[in-house]
Amino acid sequence: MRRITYRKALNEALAEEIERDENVVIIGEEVAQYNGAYKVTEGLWARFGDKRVVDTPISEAAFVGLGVGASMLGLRPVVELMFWSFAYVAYDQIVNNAGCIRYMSGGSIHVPLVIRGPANAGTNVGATHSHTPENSLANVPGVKVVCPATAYDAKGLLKTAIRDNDPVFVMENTLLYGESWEVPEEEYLIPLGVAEVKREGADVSLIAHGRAVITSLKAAELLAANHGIHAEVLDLRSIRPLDEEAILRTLAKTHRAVLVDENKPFCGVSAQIASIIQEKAFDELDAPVGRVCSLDAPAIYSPPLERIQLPTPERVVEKVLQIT
Amino acid sequence: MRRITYRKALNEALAEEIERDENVVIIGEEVAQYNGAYKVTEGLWARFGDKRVVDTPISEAAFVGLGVGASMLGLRPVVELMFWSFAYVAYDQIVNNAGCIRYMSGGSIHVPLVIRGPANAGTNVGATHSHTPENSLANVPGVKVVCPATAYDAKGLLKTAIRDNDPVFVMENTLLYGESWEVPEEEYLIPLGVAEVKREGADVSLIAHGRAVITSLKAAELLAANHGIHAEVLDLRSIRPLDEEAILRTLAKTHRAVLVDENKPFCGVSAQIASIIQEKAFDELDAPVGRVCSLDAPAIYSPPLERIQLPTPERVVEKVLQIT
Amino acid sequence: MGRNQKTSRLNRFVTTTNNTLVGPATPARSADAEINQQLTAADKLEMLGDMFRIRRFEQTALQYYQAGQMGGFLHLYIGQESVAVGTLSVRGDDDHVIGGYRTHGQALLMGLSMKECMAELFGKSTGCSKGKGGSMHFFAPDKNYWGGHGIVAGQAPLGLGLAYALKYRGLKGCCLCYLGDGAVNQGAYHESLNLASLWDLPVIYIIENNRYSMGTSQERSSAYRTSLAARAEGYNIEWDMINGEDVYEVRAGTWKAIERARRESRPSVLEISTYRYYGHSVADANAKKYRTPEEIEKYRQLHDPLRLWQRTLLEEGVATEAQAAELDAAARKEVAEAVKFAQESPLPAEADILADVYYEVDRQTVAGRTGRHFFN
Amino acid sequence: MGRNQKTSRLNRFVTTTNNTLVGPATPARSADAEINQQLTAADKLEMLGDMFRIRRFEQTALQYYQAGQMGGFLHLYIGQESVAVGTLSVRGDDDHVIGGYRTHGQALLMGLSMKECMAELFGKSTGCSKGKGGSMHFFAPDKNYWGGHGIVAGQAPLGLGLAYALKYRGLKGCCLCYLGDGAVNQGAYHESLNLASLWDLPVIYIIENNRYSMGTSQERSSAYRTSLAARAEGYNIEWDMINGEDVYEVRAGTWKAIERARRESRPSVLEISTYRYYGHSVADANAKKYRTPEEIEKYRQLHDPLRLWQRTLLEEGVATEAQAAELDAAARKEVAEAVKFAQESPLPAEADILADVYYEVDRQTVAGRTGRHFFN
Ligand SMILES: Cc1ncc(C[n+]2csc(CCOP(=O)(O)OP(=O)(O)O)c2C)c(N)n1
Ligand SMILES: Cc1ncc(C[n+]2csc(CCOP(=O)(O)OP(=O)(O)O)c2C)c(N)n1
Ligand SMILES: [Mg+2]
Ligand SMILES: [Mg+2]
Repeated sequence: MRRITYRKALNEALAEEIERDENVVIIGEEVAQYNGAYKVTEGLWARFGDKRVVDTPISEAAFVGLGVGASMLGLRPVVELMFWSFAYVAYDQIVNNAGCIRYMSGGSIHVPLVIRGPANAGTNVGATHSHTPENSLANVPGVKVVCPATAYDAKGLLKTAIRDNDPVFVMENTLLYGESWEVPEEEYLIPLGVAEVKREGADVSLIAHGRAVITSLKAAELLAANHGIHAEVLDLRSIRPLDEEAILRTLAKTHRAVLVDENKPFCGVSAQIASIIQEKAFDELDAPVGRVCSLDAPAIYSPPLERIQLPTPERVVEKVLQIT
Repeated sequence: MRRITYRKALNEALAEEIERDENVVIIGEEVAQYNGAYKVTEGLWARFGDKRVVDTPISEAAFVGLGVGASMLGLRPVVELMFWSFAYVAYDQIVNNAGCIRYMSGGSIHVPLVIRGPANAGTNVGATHSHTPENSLANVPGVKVVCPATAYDAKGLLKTAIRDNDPVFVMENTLLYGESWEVPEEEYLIPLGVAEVKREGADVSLIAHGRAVITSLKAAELLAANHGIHAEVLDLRSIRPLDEEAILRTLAKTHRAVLVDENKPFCGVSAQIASIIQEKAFDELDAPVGRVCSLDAPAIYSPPLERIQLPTPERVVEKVLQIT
Repeated sequence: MGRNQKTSRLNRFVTTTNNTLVGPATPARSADAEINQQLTAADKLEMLGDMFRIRRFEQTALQYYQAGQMGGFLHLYIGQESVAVGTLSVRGDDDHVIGGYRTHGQALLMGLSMKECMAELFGKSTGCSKGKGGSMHFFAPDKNYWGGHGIVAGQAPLGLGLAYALKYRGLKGCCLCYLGDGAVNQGAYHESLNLASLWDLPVIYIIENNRYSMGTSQERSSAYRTSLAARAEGYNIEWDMINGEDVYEVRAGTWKAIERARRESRPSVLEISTYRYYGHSVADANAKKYRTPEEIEKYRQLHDPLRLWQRTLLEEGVATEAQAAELDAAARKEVAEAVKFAQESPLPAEADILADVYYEVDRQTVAGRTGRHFFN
Repeated sequence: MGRNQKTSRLNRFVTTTNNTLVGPATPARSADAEINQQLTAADKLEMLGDMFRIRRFEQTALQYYQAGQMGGFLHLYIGQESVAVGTLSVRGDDDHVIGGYRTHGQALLMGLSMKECMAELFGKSTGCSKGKGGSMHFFAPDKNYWGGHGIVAGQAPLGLGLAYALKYRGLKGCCLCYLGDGAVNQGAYHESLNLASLWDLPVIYIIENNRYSMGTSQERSSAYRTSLAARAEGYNIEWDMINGEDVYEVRAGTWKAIERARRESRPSVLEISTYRYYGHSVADANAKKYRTPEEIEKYRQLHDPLRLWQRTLLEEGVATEAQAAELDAAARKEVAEAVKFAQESPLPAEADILADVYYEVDRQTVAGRTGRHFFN
C-alpha cells in the first residue's frame, strides 16, 4: 500500500470533504495563500478558491466564534488553530459557545464544527506554544476530542469529525506531520470512540493517545527485546467519546497497565483512565496502574532537555518494570 | 467563638492584607463603589479608597493581564473575577502569563498574584456561569489552586494566598457566601497544601474540596444515622499544592474512599485523586475508589434539576454503600 | 480618569432641565423617513402592543421571581422596549437576531410565545430552551432567534458567524447583534468588528446604551472621544447614534443599516441611547446606589418609551386612549395565560439532564452509540 | 475585501519609483527636534554600533539555527533595527520595555549581553532565561526588560500592568510595549487601550508595522480607515505615524510619547513603518511567496535602516567609513565571543526541568515545602 505522511493524510481528508459537501469551509490563519503554517492545507486554496479556504487575521476568539455561529446556520466550518495553544485566547468561544449552546438551547441548535491543529510539545517552541489541552477540553460535556497517532487514523478520524454533528476537536502533532504510514487510496472513515490495538501482547497494556502511542510502540519493542515482556499497545484515538470497552478488554488480558500521555500529570487524560480502570477492573488488576506523562513543568525550551521532558520509551520501560 | 459568614471572612482577609501591605490592591468588576457583585469586598472602597480598591470595565483579559504585569513589578494584586466562569475570556493571560512567565524567565520573575471569585454551579445561572475550572487550572504547573469550604478556611487560606509569592487561584462558592462558621477574632493563617480532617471516622474516607465538603459532611451524618457507617471527611482545601500525605493517612485508616467534587467527571479533580490513591495505596484498598461528581452535562437552569445535578448527600451515601 | 468629551446628542435628555415630556430631536425628519411613512395605523398600534407585551411580561416575571419561583438571574428590559420594538419592526423575515442576557424583549418580538418564555423562566420542560437555559438563554432558531447569551459580548463572534453563513450560502438577510454599553470593552467585540469590515459581512452591531454596566457608568467603563459607536471608524465601519426614545428614529437608523447590509453587504454599528429602570438584575441590591432615585424617576416620567410612543400615537390621531388600554389589557391577558401555562407545565425529567448534550446521542445515530460519551 | 484608504505617508516608500536612497520625509524637522539636537557624535555612533550589533548577532544566530544548533522558532529582527535603536535611544533608565517574539533587538539594547542571549538560543543554562525560554522568551527584569512573549498581543495587558505598577508605586518611568501590525487584531490589545486611557497609564504601544503578519499583508488582515494607529482615537488616545527608516523621526516621535507619559501619565500609540527581510521565522518556507523578491530587494537596497543611518552620519560628517567599519568589526567580534561562550556553556541539568516553576519551592520556604507541588 502507498505510504503518505500524516500531513498529507489530513490534507486529503480536508480535500475530500470539501469536495463532498459544499458547506465545508476551511478557516484559519495562513491556511489559504500561505498553504498553512504547517502545510496541512497545502494546495487547497489553489484548488478550491477563496470561498472554501479562508485566511483570517490573528483573531482567534472572533474566527472560532464565527465558526460556531456559522455552523449553527448550516455550515460545517473546519477551523484551524495554528497551534491548539492559541485556543486560550478563544477559550470562552470554545467552551461556552461550541460546548454549551446545544444544551442551553434545549437541543434546538447543533454545532457541526471542527477545530483542528497541532497540540503538542517537543519542538522547542517554549511553554506558550506547547500546550496539550485534550484533557481540559474533554472535561466539557458537549464536545468531542480526538488525537490521531498515525496518518491512517488522522485521515479517517478527521473525515468522520467533519461529518459529525457535534463539535469535534482534532488534536494533531507537529512531530508527526512528516512521518509516513500506509494509507489506502480508497475512501474510508474511522468512527469516533473506537480504540485500536496497535500491537498485541499479553503481559502489560500500554494505553496511549497521539504521539504517546508511537512512544509506547517503541517501548514495547524495547520491552520485548530486552526484558522478554510482551506489551499490548492500545491507541485510544478518541478521548471523548472513549472506547472504555477496549480499555477493559486489554486489561482483562494483561491485568497490568501503564498509561502514557503527553499531558501534564495533574488531571491529565491518564488520570481519568486510571480512575476508570481502578473502578471497573479493580479485581483484574495485579498491580497499580502506572502513568507516564510529561515532566511536571511548563515546556522547557532547551532542545535536549525538552526531549526528556516528554514521555520517552525509556521512561515507559522503567515504569513497566516497576509494576511487573 | 463568634460566627461570621464565609463572605465576611473573605472580606476580613482582604481588609487585613490591604492594611498590612501597601502593595496589595483589589482589582475587579464592581469591587469598589458597588461593593462587589456578591458583596465580598463590601466596605473596602469606602475604607481604603480609590487606590486600593479599583473598579474595572468588563475586560477580563486586560485586567487579569494587568494584574500579572503589576505583580511582576512589585504589587500584590488580588484580582476578582465576578465568576471564575469568566476566566475563559482571560484564559491566555491566566495560563501563559500568570502560569508560565516565571519558568520561561528562568526564575528571574515571580508573579505574586491572587485571582479569586466564585467557581460553582448550583445557583441556576446557566451553563455559561457555572464552571468549576479548578481541575483544569491545577493542571498547569506554576499555579496554585485553593478551594475553601468554610469561613474559617476561606479567611486563612486567602490571607496566605495573598502573601504567597506564586500565583494563587482562590475558588469560592456563591452558595457558601451566606453560611456562617466560627472564626476567631485573632489573626491566623492556614498554609496551602494542608488538608483537614473535618470529621473522624474509620469505615470509609470521603475526600472532597469546596462545597462538596459540606455535602460530604451531610452524607457522613446520614451514613452514621441510617447505616452505622462512620465516614471520615477529609477536606483537601488546597488542590495544588496537594496534601497527599493526608490522603494516604486517611486511606490507611479506612481502606475505602469515595471522592466527592463538583467538577464534571472527565479529568476532574477526583480523577487525579483516584489515580494517586490507586498508585500509592494499592494494597490498602479494600474496594475501588468511588467518585461522585456533577452529572455529566452543562449546568442545567431548571432549579430543581440543577439541585440534583450537583453531588447530593444521597448520591454520596449510595456510592458509599456500593463499595462497603 | 477618562477624558471623554460627551456629545450632547446622546446624553441630551440626561442634561435637560425641561420638565415636560421630551420629544425626539429631529421628530419631523425621522417620522418623515420613507420607512416610517410606510407605516399604517395598524402597524403603529402593533408596536405599541408589543411594548405592552414586553413590559407586562417582565413585570409579572419579576413578581414570580421575587416570590422565589424562578432561579438564577432576571435581567429586565423594562425601559428599553423602544429599542427592540423599533429595531425589529423594520426587520425582514430573512434577518436573524442574536443578543446578550437582557433580551426578553427581542425574544418576544421574534415570535417566541409568551408561554414558552414564561415556562423557561419557571424552569419547565415546555420552555423555549426546555428549562435548560433560563432567563439569559432563550433560543428559537426556527424563528431566526439565536439567543440569549450570558457571557458579555460572547455573542459578537456568533453574530458574525450567522452573517457569514448567510453570505456563504447566498441567502438573503442580515444579522442584528445586540450588546450593551459595557460589552464594547470585551476584546471579542473588536475582533469581530475587524472581521465584519474586512470580509464585508452583513451584520449590525446594536449597542443598547443604557448608560450603565451593572453599577458602572459609561464614563467609568469606557474611554472614548465622542461615542462608543465611533470606535467603529477605526475599522472603517459606518456607525450611527440613535435616540432610543424616538421609535421613528430607531426605525430609520436601523433601516439604513439593514439596507447597507442587504445592498452592500457591509456591517454597521448603531448606538442607541436608552435606560433601564430596574437593577442590573433583580438581585441587584445596589440598584439605587450608583444612580439617584431622581434620575430613575426622571426617566420614568419624561423618557418612558412606552408612554412616549403612546402619546405620539394619540397626537397623530392614530390611536385613542381606549385603544391603548385595550392593547394593555390584551398584553396582560396573554401574560396571565403564559403564567398559567408555565405553572401547569411539567419540570424536565431527571433523565433530561443528560439529554441535548450531543446531537448524535440524542438521535441515537451510530456515532451516538459508539464509545462512551458520558462519565461519572 | 477591505476598503482601506491608505495614507501615502506610511507606505510612501512602497510606492516610490525613485531609484535612489530615499531620505526621510521631513528630515529637517525630525533632525532638528530638540531631542535630536542634543545628540553628540558619540551618541550617533553608538546607535550605528547598536544596529551593527543587532544585525550581526542575528545573522550569526541564523547560521547556527540552520546548522541545527538551535530549536524552535527564530524570528529575525533584521531590517527593523532602526525601530528598536531609535525608540530605545530616548528611553530613560526608569522606563521599562516589553514586547513580542521578534525582540532580539530590544533585548540587546536593554543591556542583555550578547553572550547570555546567544546562550539562550543554544538552550544553555547560562542563557538569559537559563535555556528555558528560547528565542521568543528572553527576560532580564533587573534591566527593566520584561520579555519576549510568544502569544501575539499577550504582552499588551502585561505592559499595562507594568505601567500600572509604576504609577501605583509612585515610581518614575513608563512602559514601552512593542507589538506587530498583525497583533492589533487581538482583543487583548483593545481592552488594554481602553484601560490605558481610562486610567491614565504611562504606557506606549509601539506597533512595528512591517506590513506583514506571517504571510498576510496588512490589507488582508486589518480593516482601517487611515492607519492602524488611528484606532487609538476611539479610546481618546494620542497616536502618531512614524517613518521607521528615519532614526531621527523615530526618536522625535517616541520622545513626544515618553514626555506625554511622564508629564501627563497618558498613553500613546505609535505606528512605525518598517520591514523585515527574512521570513516570518527562519522556518518560513514561504518567505518569498507572499511578497515578491523584488520588493524585498528594493527594501534592502533603498530602505535599509542600517545603511541609511550610516549614510546620514557620513553626510553629517559625524562618522567616517573607517569608523563605521570599526563598529561593524567590533560587533562581529562581540558576536564571535558570544557564540564561543554559548557553545562552551553547559546545558541545564535534568533536575533543572523542575526548577523555576514555583518561587516558594525554589527558595525552599516553608510554603514551598508544604504539600505536593509536582505530580507524575
Ligand atoms: C465576560 C463577562 N464578564 C462579566 C460578566 C458579568 N456581567 C454580566 S452583565 C454585566 C454588565 C454588562 O453591562 P452592559 O454591557 O452595559 O449591558 P446591560 O446590562 O446594561 O444591558 C456584567 C459585568 C459577564 N456575564 N461576562
Ligand atoms: C494568539 C496567537 N495567534 C497566532 C500566533 C502565531 N503567530 C505568531 S507571529 C504571527 C504573526 C504576527 O504578525 P505581526 O503582529 O505583524 O508581527 P511580525 O511577525 O510581523 O513581527 C502569528 C500569526 C501566535 N503566536 N499567537
Ligand atoms: Mg448597559
Ligand atoms: Mg508584521
